[in-house]
Amino acid sequence: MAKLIGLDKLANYFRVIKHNGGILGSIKTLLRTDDLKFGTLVGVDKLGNKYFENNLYFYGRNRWVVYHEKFGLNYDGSLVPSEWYGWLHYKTDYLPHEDPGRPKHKWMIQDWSENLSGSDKQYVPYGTTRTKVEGWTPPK
Amino acid sequence: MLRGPLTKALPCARILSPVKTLSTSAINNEKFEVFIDDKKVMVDPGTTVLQAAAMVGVEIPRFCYHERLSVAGNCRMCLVEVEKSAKPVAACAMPVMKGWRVKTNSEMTRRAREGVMEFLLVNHPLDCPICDQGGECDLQDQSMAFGSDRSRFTDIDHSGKRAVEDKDIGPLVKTIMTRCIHCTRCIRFASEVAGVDDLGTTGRGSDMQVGTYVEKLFLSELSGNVIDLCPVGALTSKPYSFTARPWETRKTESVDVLDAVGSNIIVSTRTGEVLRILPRLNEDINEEWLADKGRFAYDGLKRQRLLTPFVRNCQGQLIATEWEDALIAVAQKLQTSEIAGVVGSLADAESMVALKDLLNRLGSEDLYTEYPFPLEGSGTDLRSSYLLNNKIARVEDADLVLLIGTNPRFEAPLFNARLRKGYLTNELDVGYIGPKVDLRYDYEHLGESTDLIKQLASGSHAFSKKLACAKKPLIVVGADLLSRPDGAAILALVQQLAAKVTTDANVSSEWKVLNVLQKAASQVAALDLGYKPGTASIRDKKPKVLFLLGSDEGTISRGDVGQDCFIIYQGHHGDHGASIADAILPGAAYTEKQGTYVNTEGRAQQTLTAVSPPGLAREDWKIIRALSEIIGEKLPYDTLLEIRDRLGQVAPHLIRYGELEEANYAEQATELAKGVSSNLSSEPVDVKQKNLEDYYMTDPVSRASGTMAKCIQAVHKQKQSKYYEEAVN
Amino acid sequence: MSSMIGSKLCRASVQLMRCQPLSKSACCLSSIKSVDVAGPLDLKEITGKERKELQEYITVDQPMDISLVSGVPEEHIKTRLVRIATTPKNPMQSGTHNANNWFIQFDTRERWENPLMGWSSTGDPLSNMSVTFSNKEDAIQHCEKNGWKYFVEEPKWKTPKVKSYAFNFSWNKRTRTSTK
Amino acid sequence: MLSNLSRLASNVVRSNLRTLTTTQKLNHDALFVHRDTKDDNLDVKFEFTAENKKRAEAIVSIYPVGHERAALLPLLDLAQRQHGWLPISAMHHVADFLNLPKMRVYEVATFYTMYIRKPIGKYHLQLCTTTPCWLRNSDAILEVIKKKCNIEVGETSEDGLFTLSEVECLGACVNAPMIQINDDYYEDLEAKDMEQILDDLKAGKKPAPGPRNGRFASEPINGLTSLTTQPNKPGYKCRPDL
Amino acid sequence: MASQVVKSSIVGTKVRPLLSTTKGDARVRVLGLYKAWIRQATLIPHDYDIPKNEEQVKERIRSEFLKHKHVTDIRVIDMLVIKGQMELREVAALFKHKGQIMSYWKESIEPKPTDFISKFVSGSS
Repeated sequence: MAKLIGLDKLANYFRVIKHNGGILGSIKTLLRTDDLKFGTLVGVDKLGNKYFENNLYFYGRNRWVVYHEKFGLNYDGSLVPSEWYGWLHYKTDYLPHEDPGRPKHKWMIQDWSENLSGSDKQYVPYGTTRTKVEGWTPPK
Repeated sequence: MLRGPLTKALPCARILSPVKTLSTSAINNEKFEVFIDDKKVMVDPGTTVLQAAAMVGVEIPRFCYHERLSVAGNCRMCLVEVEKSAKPVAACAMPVMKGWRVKTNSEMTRRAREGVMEFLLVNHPLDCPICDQGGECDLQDQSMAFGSDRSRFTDIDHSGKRAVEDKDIGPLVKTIMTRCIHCTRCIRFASEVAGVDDLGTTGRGSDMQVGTYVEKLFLSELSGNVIDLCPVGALTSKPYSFTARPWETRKTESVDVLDAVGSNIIVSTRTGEVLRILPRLNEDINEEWLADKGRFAYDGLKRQRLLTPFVRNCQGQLIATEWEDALIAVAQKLQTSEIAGVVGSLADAESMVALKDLLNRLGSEDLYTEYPFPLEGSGTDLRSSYLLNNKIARVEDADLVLLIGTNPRFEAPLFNARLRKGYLTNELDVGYIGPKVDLRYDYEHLGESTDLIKQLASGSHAFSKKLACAKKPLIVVGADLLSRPDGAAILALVQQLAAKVTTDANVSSEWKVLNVLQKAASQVAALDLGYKPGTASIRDKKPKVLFLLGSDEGTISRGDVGQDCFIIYQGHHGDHGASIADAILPGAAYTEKQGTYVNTEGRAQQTLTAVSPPGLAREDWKIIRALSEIIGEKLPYDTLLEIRDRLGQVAPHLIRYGELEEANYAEQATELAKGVSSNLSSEPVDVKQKNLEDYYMTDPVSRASGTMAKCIQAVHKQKQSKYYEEAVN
Repeated sequence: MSSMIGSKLCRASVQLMRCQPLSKSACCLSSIKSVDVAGPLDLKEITGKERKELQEYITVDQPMDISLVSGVPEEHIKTRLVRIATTPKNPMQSGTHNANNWFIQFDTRERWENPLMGWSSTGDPLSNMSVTFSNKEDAIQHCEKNGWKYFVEEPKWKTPKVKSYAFNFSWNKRTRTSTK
Repeated sequence: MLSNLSRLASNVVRSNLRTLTTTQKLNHDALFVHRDTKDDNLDVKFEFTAENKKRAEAIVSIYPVGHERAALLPLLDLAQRQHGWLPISAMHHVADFLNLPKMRVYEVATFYTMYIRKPIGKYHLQLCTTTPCWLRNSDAILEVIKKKCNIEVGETSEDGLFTLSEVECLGACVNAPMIQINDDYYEDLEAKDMEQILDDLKAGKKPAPGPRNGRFASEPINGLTSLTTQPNKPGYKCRPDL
Repeated sequence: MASQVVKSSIVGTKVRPLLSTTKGDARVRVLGLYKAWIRQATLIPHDYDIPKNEEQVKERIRSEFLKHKHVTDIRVIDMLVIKGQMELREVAALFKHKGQIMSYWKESIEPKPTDFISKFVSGSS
């Protein structure tokens, strides 16, 4: 009945607001992520990012990450550590702690590293050409 | 004991009896007809089958035969059928006879070629994919054209293919002797053209090999030519090894400017880089040869280059800048008429005329060349006193040459090759005044004293008689000798001597006895344009601004002009000039611009742009043109054609490319020279380049070249060797 | 231009002439079919006399200049300098098959190098054009027709001197002191 | 037995293995580039003795003025005779003597096999093993030399007296088998003759050259087999009126 | 050096005509083509949705024609007419893209330096 007259939408609306910490919190989330959702917190990674799941949303939107507040607006996809990557991208349905396929040995695990694109440390493809003309440098 | 008449051995008799040896051709000089593939051709007596075929455009394959070397006739590739002859004849060695019918495409000819080809390939490795000659290999081409389509060579179990160990014959020529087909072109070149009898064949039969027998480098100023001569990949270029295939490169026809001969060259480039330099056929200048400096110094074009403008800042440090800043900085300093310009040895005529126009507009007439030349007498007003008047090509017709104060072997190697050619084929005798040097042919050493010229001019020397009885005598004076303080006196004496010889020997008016051998490629053009020779007057004038256009010989130093003089250097290499400059404008080297150069015989030629100037470097005349606009004295030419029109206004012969502008006022020059008052000094006649190691580095390009440095090392190494020997002379 | 090409062009252009501007119809593709055929030169309208005229010659009394219709950008007509010369013999080889053809070559424009791969680039569409001619006059005519400035370099060839195997063994000449 | 087995086994293996097709290494008896060795380097001084110098000058004077280089072959031979073989310094000396480029001398010296460019024994035993000599059992002679001097072909005996070379036909086939020792031909040899010659040479004697079976030259050994009668007088079988 | 403007030496030759045998003939063709273009000009801004109005298009067509007003060679005129006709047909049939039409105005093309100094500084010859 409630479904029929769309009350569940209204209920979800309030759940969303509640989930995001009230009206102010919702505005803040909307500012950061352009999206308002509610769901179950399934885990937090070592960087403090929170992972949510809500199968109410259709496949592809039902798992998401909310980056830690310390990143502010300066977040990007590389902030998801490798152990969470698989779950977030539907490679696996196991959460990292229950996933038997996670690499066990130390040498298999590469630590998270920051994406340096856009910074001065970013990867630049190097030229394979040799300098053909050697310039003269004035003597000091 | 003496079977032959003694007179035959005497040099004088040799000169007088050329009629006897040429008698066969002298008797009947009439042309007769022969038929090449049924095509009629009229030939002179003595023409070989191969040459006759070439006249009707039939090319007979050959390996050992080379137009400019003696006939060897040992490769047998040129076998052709002659009608009514039982066996095929070697076309390169056989003179045609009247009425012969030569068949260059008959069954017998084709079978002969195929057979020769098969034998050559029996001992030739199949390493074309790793061979530097690949793509321009005579053996490759001719085996495609004339060889069999399959091999019968199966003998890998018994004797196998011949293998010969490689030789180390120097830093320029790489040897892979297994590929050698024993055409002996290199041996003949070394012995006939270079005059270095170091190469030969040792052993015989299938063990024969070409080499030096003992451990010895093949060092000659012309050694690079054996690379061209080699029809296979046995002798290849070491600096060029494994860099490119000939079909990948872009070839630009240009002119060599590292000496004053102006050899014609082909610059091979790829991806904006000069990969190698080859000679280009020009019968009037370099035939098919090229001296090693012109051929191998190209790696100097890639080192020590000026890539950006530099301006000295207030800390006295040269700082790389952009063109706008550099031009403005230079233009600010150029607002004065106390400017002097000095052009170096590699400057092109365009930039020289632009510099002259600019400085003239600014009110200065102080334009100098680096190399001095006496200004007394006619000075540089009459071209005949600073040109090699008699043309390079006609040197081989001379029968007596007197060299004064020059070492043509290193100052102009290809001129020396001409002298040697005359010496070999035309019984040319050479007299020499100067320090004893090795010219690679026998000469009569008259001594080192300048007095000798006086004695010759007065006719009191023994050599005067020879000069008087010569039919085509030449006197060649080195430009270095004339740059001495008493150069005017020497020039006057030499002019007198030449006039005397001309009258004594009754030389025809076309034959110019007096010749001056220049060393720098820019000198003749600079003097033609009205530059004053020598930098001595700059030291007296102490200009406020000194504009060096590529002058790197160190004839002028910072101490000569004082600390407050602003020195502008425009050129392409960081050499002496750049090191004393306050502002540096990067120009283009000779492979990077279309420029006009006049060689020592007065022939204007142009270089073509092979690659773009590196970095921010610009063509030289454009820099001066841009500078003039910033100063506010805009020069009226924007394009190459416009500046060449200007060149044509100043000196019309400078834009008649390839043509020789003769200088015909030698008599007047001699008259004017009589007024020369200065005296001869007692200093002996000297030349600067005496030994091979002095040859390699003479200009900013070759000084920057690593290959040239290796050559000098090799010469030193050779001198350590037990098998090193001084000249045969 | 040969008559064949001429008549073909004539025919082609006649058809083109029929194409008239479209009327108000927005659907262009369909309207092509319904082009108004009335043009300045309809094939049907060519009388026998006109046809004959087209087969004959006209006299052009000004210099032939095809630079406007050749498709070469104006920049590459007015600023280029053409060198007319003969191909030099390759000094590395004795064959002369490729030598002695007349060719035209344009002045070298700036080339640069791709900093990543080292490929060389050029902004000059004419740098790779190689056209050979059987003689100098053809080359000059070609340049004049196209409006290019040019200069001619004459080859430096001479007939070879008489040489003989016997020189190697001559009795009293220096040619004997050779390797043979 | 065991060795037979192993031979059999190796044959089986060999016939079932595909041979690697490698180009065989060719070893020539002479090297056509110069390598400094203990005996052959520039420090070895060579100069014609006074006597040989006179000879050399006489040889040179045979040739026309201006064509002295034609004396190159005899002079190299003279140098070889003086030194026993031809070191590089001897070549240089000859080159200087004739005022020739050194390379031209190297070319000649390496071309002819009779110019020996490495040390050699006092007596150069050049045994002909070409077909006629071989048919007349030159192998036996070879064996004798090998055994007696304890050398193989191409080697020099320990006392430095003998160097053995196998040579091709020396043009004395009618007196086969034969050997050339330095300049002399010893012909019609049998094994014992060879032993005799070697013994004599070792003892410092010089055995008489020529045929060893009593022949003077190449005449039939048992007297003439043809031309046994007197030649006919002039006019034989001619018309009487001539 | 051929520093003067190149003048062809091929003058007064007898050639085959392309379309026109007389100058008047050629003139009629050019005017016909011009008219056809001008008629098409009313449609071009609408067809191709370009930020130009009819007047601008007409102005452009006019200047394209005037660019070649010095041409007197009948055959060249004929060829230009043929090319113009082909162009017109392509425009009318919407074979072209908006960008190709806009390239007539060359608004996005950076002009190459023309004076000596700027050519010198930019390094283009």
